[in-house]
Amino acid sequence: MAIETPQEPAAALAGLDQLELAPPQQAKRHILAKTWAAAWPKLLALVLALVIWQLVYLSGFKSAILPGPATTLTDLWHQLHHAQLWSAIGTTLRRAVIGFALALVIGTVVGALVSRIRPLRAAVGSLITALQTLPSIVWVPFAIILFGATTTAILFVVVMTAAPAIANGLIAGADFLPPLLLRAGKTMGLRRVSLYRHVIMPATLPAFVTGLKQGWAFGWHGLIAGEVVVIILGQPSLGVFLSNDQDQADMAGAISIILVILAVGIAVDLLFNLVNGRIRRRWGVADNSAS
Amino acid sequence: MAIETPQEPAAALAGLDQLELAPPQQAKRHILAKTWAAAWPKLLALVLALVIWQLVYLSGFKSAILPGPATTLTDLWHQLHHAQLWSAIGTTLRRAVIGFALALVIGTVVGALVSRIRPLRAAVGSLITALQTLPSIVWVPFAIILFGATTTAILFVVVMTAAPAIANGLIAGADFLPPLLLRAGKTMGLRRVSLYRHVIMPATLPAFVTGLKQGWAFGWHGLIAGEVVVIILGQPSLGVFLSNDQDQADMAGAISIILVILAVGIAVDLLFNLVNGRIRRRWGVADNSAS
Amino acid sequence: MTTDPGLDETRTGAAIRIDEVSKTFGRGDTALVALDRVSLSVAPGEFVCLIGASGCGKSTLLSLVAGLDAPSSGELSTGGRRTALMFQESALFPWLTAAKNVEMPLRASGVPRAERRERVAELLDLVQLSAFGDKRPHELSGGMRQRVALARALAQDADVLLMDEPFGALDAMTRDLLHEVLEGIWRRRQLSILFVTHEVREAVRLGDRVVLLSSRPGRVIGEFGVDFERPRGMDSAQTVGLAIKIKDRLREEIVRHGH
Amino acid sequence: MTTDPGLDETRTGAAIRIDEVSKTFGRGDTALVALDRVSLSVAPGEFVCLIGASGCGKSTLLSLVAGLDAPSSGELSTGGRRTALMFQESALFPWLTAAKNVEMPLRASGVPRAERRERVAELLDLVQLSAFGDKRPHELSGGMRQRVALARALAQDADVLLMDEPFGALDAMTRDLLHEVLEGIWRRRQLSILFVTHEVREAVRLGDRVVLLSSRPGRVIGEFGVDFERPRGMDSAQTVGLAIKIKDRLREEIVRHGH
Amino acid sequence: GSSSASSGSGSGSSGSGSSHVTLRLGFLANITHASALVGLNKGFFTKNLGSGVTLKTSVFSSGTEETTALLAGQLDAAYVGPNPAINAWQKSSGKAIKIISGAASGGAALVVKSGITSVSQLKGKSLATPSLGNTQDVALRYYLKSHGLTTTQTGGGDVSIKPIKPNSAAVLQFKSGQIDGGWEPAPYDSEMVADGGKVLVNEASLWPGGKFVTTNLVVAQSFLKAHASVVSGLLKGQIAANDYINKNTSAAETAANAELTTLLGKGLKSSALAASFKEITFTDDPIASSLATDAKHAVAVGLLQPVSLNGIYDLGPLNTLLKADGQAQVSP
Ligand SMILES: Nc1ncnc2c1ncn2[C@@H]1O[C@H](COP(=O)(O)OP(=O)(O)OP(=O)(O)O)[C@@H](O)[C@H]1O
Ligand SMILES: Nc1ncnc2c1ncn2[C@@H]1O[C@H](COP(=O)(O)OP(=O)(O)OP(=O)(O)O)[C@@H](O)[C@H]1O
Ligand SMILES: [Mg+2]
Ligand SMILES: [Mg+2]
Repeated sequence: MAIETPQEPAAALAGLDQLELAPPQQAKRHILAKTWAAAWPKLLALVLALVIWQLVYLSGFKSAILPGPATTLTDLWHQLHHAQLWSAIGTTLRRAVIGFALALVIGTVVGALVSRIRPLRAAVGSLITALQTLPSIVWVPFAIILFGATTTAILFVVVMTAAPAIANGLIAGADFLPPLLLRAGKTMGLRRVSLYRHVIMPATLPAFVTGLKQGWAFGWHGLIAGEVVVIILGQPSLGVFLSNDQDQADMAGAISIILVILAVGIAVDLLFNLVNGRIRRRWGVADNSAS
Repeated sequence: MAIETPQEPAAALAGLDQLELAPPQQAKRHILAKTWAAAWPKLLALVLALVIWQLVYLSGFKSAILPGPATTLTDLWHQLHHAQLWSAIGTTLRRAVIGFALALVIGTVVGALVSRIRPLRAAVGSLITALQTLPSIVWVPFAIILFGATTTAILFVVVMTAAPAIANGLIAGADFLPPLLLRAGKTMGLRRVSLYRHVIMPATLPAFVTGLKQGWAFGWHGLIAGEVVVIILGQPSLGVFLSNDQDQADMAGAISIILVILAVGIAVDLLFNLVNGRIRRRWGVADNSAS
Repeated sequence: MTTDPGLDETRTGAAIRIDEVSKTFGRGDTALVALDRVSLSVAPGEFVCLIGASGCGKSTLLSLVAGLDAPSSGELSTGGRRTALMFQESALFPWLTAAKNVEMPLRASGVPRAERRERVAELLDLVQLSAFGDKRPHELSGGMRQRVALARALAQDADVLLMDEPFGALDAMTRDLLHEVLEGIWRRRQLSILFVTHEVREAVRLGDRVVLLSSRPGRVIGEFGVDFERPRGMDSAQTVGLAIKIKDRLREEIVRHGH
Repeated sequence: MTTDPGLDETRTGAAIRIDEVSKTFGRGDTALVALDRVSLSVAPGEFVCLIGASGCGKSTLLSLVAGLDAPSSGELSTGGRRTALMFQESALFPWLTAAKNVEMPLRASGVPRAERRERVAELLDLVQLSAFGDKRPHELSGGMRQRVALARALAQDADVLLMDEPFGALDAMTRDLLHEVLEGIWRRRQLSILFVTHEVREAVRLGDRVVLLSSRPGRVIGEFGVDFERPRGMDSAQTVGLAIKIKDRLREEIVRHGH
Repeated sequence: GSSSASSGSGSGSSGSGSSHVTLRLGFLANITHASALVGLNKGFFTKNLGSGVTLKTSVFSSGTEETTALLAGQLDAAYVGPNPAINAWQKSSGKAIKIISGAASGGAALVVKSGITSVSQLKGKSLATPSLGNTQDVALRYYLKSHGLTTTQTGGGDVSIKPIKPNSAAVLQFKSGQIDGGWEPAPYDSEMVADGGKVLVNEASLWPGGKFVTTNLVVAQSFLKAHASVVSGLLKGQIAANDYINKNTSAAETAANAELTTLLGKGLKSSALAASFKEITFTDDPIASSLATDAKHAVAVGLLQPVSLNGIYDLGPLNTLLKADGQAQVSP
C-alpha cells in the first residue's frame, strides 16, 4: 500500500530539512598523521621495554638464567631466517583460526540458546564459566581418547577452551540488553530467531566482540597446551618450539617464541580493534576514550 | 542556598503525584518456589549428564580408559572423606582468592589508565590482549626465577594470567560507555578521578563484572599451571592432585578432581550471578532473558 | 494483511477493549498501583486521544495493550488485530541507519526487498527526512529521531496504532504538517488509534474522542467527544475553546483528588 | 561559589557570548553544517528562549556553550561562569536512584553530606517527586525522568543555565507549575538562562527575549523582546497574541527559505 | 623424516580384511626413544614393514598421553617407559597391550648439590623427580626407603620429593637453588651436573649388571593378533635400528637429532646429545626382571596397587627374529 503525502505543507517545509553539504574537505590529509598517532606510542613502549630489559640485564640480575635483549633478539633474528619458524607460525595460526572458527559457531549457538532459554540458563549457565576455569591440559587426555594424536585432537582442545568464553560473552551481552530495544523489536513482530538476528545479536555485538577476544585468548592457551602434547610429524608448531626451548632451558629461544606469540596476539588485537572501532563509530561512542 | 517552593500550585498538585502503596503482599511466599526454579534445571542437567555418561560407559566406548560414573563417583566419595582433598581445596582456593584479589587491583588500575589515556592505549592496549594469549606455562619459569619455588611464584602466575582479562573487561566497557552519560557527568563538574568513580566505573560495571569472571577463569589456568610446577611442602593442592592423577593415568581420580574444580567454578559463578543479578535489577534489565 | 480499506466483517466489536484493567508494579512495601480498574474501548477506525498527568500510567496502558506487559488484573484485547506501538522514547536501533530502522518492520513482515526500498523512501519523505536516510540515530536531532520512529511505526501496516507522545519533540510547524499526514493515513487505512499527548489542543485537533485519566493510580475520569469538522486547526477558536473546557475539567479533578 | 545574588563585579559583559559560531559535523561528502555563523549573547540575569525547527542546531548550540563540543569556527564564552546543562534526553544515571541522581552534582562540588540530603529533599519536593526519591530511572515515567533531570540541573547552583526542551514531556498543569518554580529560582538566583523550546507560547511565557533560528544550517533570523509583565499566563491574550506573531514570522521564514 | 602418512584417521587395528594395513606407532620425542627416532630417520621401519603397510607415527610429550592413546585404541604400537607399560597393563586388566621388545636401558641418575656427599645428608632436603609414580620417582623413593629415609606422596617425610614438570623446570629450580637435587633421566641429569651438580647415585649402579629397562616396545593385543606379520616387520625395523645405533653411534646421534629437529624444530645441544647417548644403552632386551622389580618397588612405596605382570610379555616374535639374526634370545 503506497502512502500518499499531502503535497502543499510538505513543499513549504522542504526547506526546513534541506541538507547543506559542506565543500569536500581535505579528507585524506590525516591518514599519515593518524598512522603516526597510532604508531609512536607503540614504538616508544617497545623502546622503553628494551631499555629496561637491557638495564636489568646489565645490573646482572639473575643474568645466569635471564638472557639480555641482544642475545634474545639475535636468536629471534636467526630463527626468523629459518623456514622452520615461519612454517611453525603458519601451522599454529592455521590451527588457531580453524579452532577459533569452530569455537565461534559452537559458542555462539550455545550462548544464544543459554541466554534465551531460562531453564537452560539455570541448568548450564554456571557450568559454562566453570568449564572456562578448567585448565587446558584437562582436555588433552579427552582429546587423545577421542581423536588420537591428530590435528583434530588439538582443535578439540582449542574449541573446548575458546567456546565457553565466546558463549559467556554473548550471555553477558544479552543480560544487559536495553529492554526498550527488545520491546521495540517485539512490537515490530520480530519473534524468536528473527528477534535474535535483528535485535539481540546486533545489540549485544559489543559484548560479543569482547567475548570473541577472550575466546581467542583462551583458545591460544588450549592451542599451545595441545600442541605441546600432541606433536604432529612434519608440522612444526609454536607450542612445540616453546616447550622444546623450555625443556632445554634455552631461555633466549623461549623468549623469542614468546615474542612471536605476542606479536601474533598484538596483530590479532589490532584486527579486533578495527572491528571494534567500526562498531563504535556506528554506535556513536567513538569519542569516549578521550579524557 | 535553600530553594523555596511556590506554595499554592504545589499544594494543588500534590494529589497528582500522591503515591498509593499497595497493601503489603505475600512477599516471601516465593522464596521456596524461586530456589526450586533455580535448582531443578541444574539437578535435571546433572542427572541427564550422569545417565548419558553411564550409557556411554555401558556401550563399552573406550571403556579401557574412560571410567564409568560409578567408579569415578566412588573415587570422589572416598577422596571427599580424606582431609587431604579438603586441605588441597583449601590451599588452592586460598591461592585463587589472593591471586585474584591482586589481579583485581592491578587489572583495574591498568584498565582504568589504559582506557582513559589515549597514547597509553595506543602503546599497550593490544599488548594486553596479547599477554592474555600467552599460555600460562610461559609465566612459570619467570615466576621461579623471580620468586623461587614459593607461593608468591604461584600467585605471580595467577596475576599475570588474570590481570589482563580484568583490564580488558574494563577497557571494553569504557569503549561502549553511553556518551550522553559521560557528557552529563562532565557538565556536573565531575573531572578525572571523580568522573571515573561516579560515572565511568558504574557505567562500565556490567562489562567489568564480565571481565572479572573471565579474569577468574584465566587465573585458574595460571593457578593450576603454577601449582603443578611449584610444589610447596605440606600444601597439597588441586593442581598437584590433578597432575599426579593424570601422570598415573588414573582417569577416575583425574575426573574426580575435574569435578571438584567444576564445582568450585559453578559455586563462584553463582556468586558472580548474584552480583550480576543485583546490577541487572538496578539497571532495570532483569527481565531480558525471558523470551 | 487487510488491504481492503473497508471494515473487516469477521472483526466485530471494539478494536481495542480495555476491561477493568489494573497494573501494580513491585510487591510489598514498595508496590505502586499504576492503573486502577481502567476501562476503555476504541471502536474500529476511531481516533482516541488520552490525556493525563505525568506518571499517571498512560505509557503503562499502551504497553499493556501492545501485549508487552501483562496486567495485574482485568482483560485487554485487540481482537487479533495487528498492533503497532510508537514509544515515548524514540527506541531506534542505534546500530542501524534511519532508513534501515524504518525498514525493519517491513523485513519482519517479509516484504520483498525492492518494495521495501520504495516504501522506506516514501515513509522518510513523509516525515521530511529523505536526506537523512543514511544517518545513524546518534547523528540525528531529538525531533528527527522522533520522526524516524514515527515512520517506523507507520511502516508496520498495523490496524491498531498506539502512539505515546509522538510529536512531543517537534516544532509547531513540523507538528502541524505531521498532524495532517497522520490524519490522512488514519483515514485511508481506517486505522484505530490510541494517542497519548500532553497538549490538550493536539488531542482536540486529532481525536474523535478525548479521554482523561486521573493521576496515580490512573482511572478514567472523563471523556469528551470532539464532533466538529476535520481538518481542524490547532489554533482555531473551536479547538481552543474545547481545550480550555478540558483543561478546566482536569484542573478541577486534580484539585478534588488532591484533597 | 557566588552565594551573593547580586551581580559579581568582576564579571562584566554578557553571561553567554556566542560569536560567529559555526559547527560542521563530519567531513567530505557527508559533512553537514549544523550552525552557520550564529551570534547571540545573553546578558547576566537574562532569560532568553530559543526557537527553531526540528534539527536546526539548537541542541548543538547548547552543547557548544556548555563546552562539551568545540565549534568549527567562531568563539564562545560564558566568562568563566558555572554552567549547567539540562539535556534534551533526561540523561539520568541508570544505576542511581532519583535522589542519588539529584545528589550527584552536589557531591561533585563537595557539599557536605547532611546539607546534600536536605537540598535533595527540597529539590525533589520542588519537582513534586518526594515520594519517588528511591526509585531508579527505569521505574519512572518519561515526565518524571524529565523532572528528576530538572532537579539535577538546579542542584548545580550554576550561574548560567542551559535548558533543552525541559518541559517537553510534561502535562499542561505540571508544566505551568514548573514554569512558576523556574521563574522563581531564576529571579532569586539571578540566573542567566538559555532555554530551548518548541512551544512558542512557552517561550513568550518565560523569556525576556525570544530568538528564532532558521532551519539547517541554523542562523539567527529574528528576535522578539517580550516586555509585558510577569508572571504571564500561557493562555493569556498577550501571550497568545505575541505567539501568533512569532509563528507567522517563522512560517514566513520557512517558506522563503524553502524556495 | 621418512615415514608419515597423514591420510585418514587409520583404524588399522581391526584390519578390516583389506590387504592394506595402517600401523599407528607412538613414541616420545626424546633420546630414550632413539630407537624410534633412528628407525624412522634411517627408514628401517618402512623398509621392513614393506609396501603393504602404512606407518603413521604419533609423537607425544609424555608417556601418560601415550598410555591414554593406547587404551583408547588410538595407537597400535608404542615406545613407552616401564611405568606407562605397567599402567596400560593394569588399567586394562591385561587385555590391552603386550610388551614385545625392549629398546633402551639405563640413563638416569640422582644429581645433588655439590656439598652433599652421602645419602644421610639428604635428610631435610628437597629433591625433584619427573612425575609422581614414574620410574625415577619410584627409584628415588625406594632408594631412600632402603636407606631408612621416609617420604610421602605430598612431599613430606625425611626427604621432600617434588614431582616437577616439565623436567626442564626441575633443572631451572636446581640452578636457582630452589631444590637440592633430583632423580632425573638423561639428558636432564647431565644438565644438572653442568649446572654445578654432582652425581650421587647413578641408577645403573643399583641394578644387577647395571641394566634396567628404560624403554619398551608395546603393541595392542588386538593388532598383534590380527597382524602378526606387521608386528614382526616392526620388530625387524627396531632390531635394525638398535643395531645401527650400537654400531655407528655418532651417525645414530646425528640421525636421532635430525629426526628430533624435524619434530621439534630444534635438536638437542650437542653436549646433551652426547651425554644422553653415553648414559643410555640401546638393547632389544626388555630386561624383564627390572620391570618386575620396578613394579615391586612401586608397590612398596605405595604408588602402585599390587599387580600381576604375568603374561605382559610376548617375546616370541622377537626371539624368532633374534634367532634368525644369530643374536642371543631374551627371556621374560
Ligand atoms: N517498570 C516499572 N517499575 C516500577 N514502576 C513503574 C515502572 N514503569 C512505570 N512505573 C510507574 O508507573 C507509573 C505510571 O508510569 P507511566 O510511564 O505509565 O506514566 P505516564 O502516564 O506515561 O507518564 P508520562 O506522561 O510522564 O510519560 C509511574 O508512577 C511510574 O513510576
Ligand atoms: N553527532 C552528530 N553527528 C552528525 N550530525 C549531527 C550530530 N549531532 C547533530 N547532528 C546534526 O546536526 C543538526 C542539528 O542537530 P541538533 O540536535 O542540534 O538539532 P535541534 O535543533 O536540537 O533539533 P531538535 O529540535 O529536533 O532537537 C541535525 O541535522 C543533526 O542531524
Ligand atoms: Mg509516558
Ligand atoms: Mg535538540
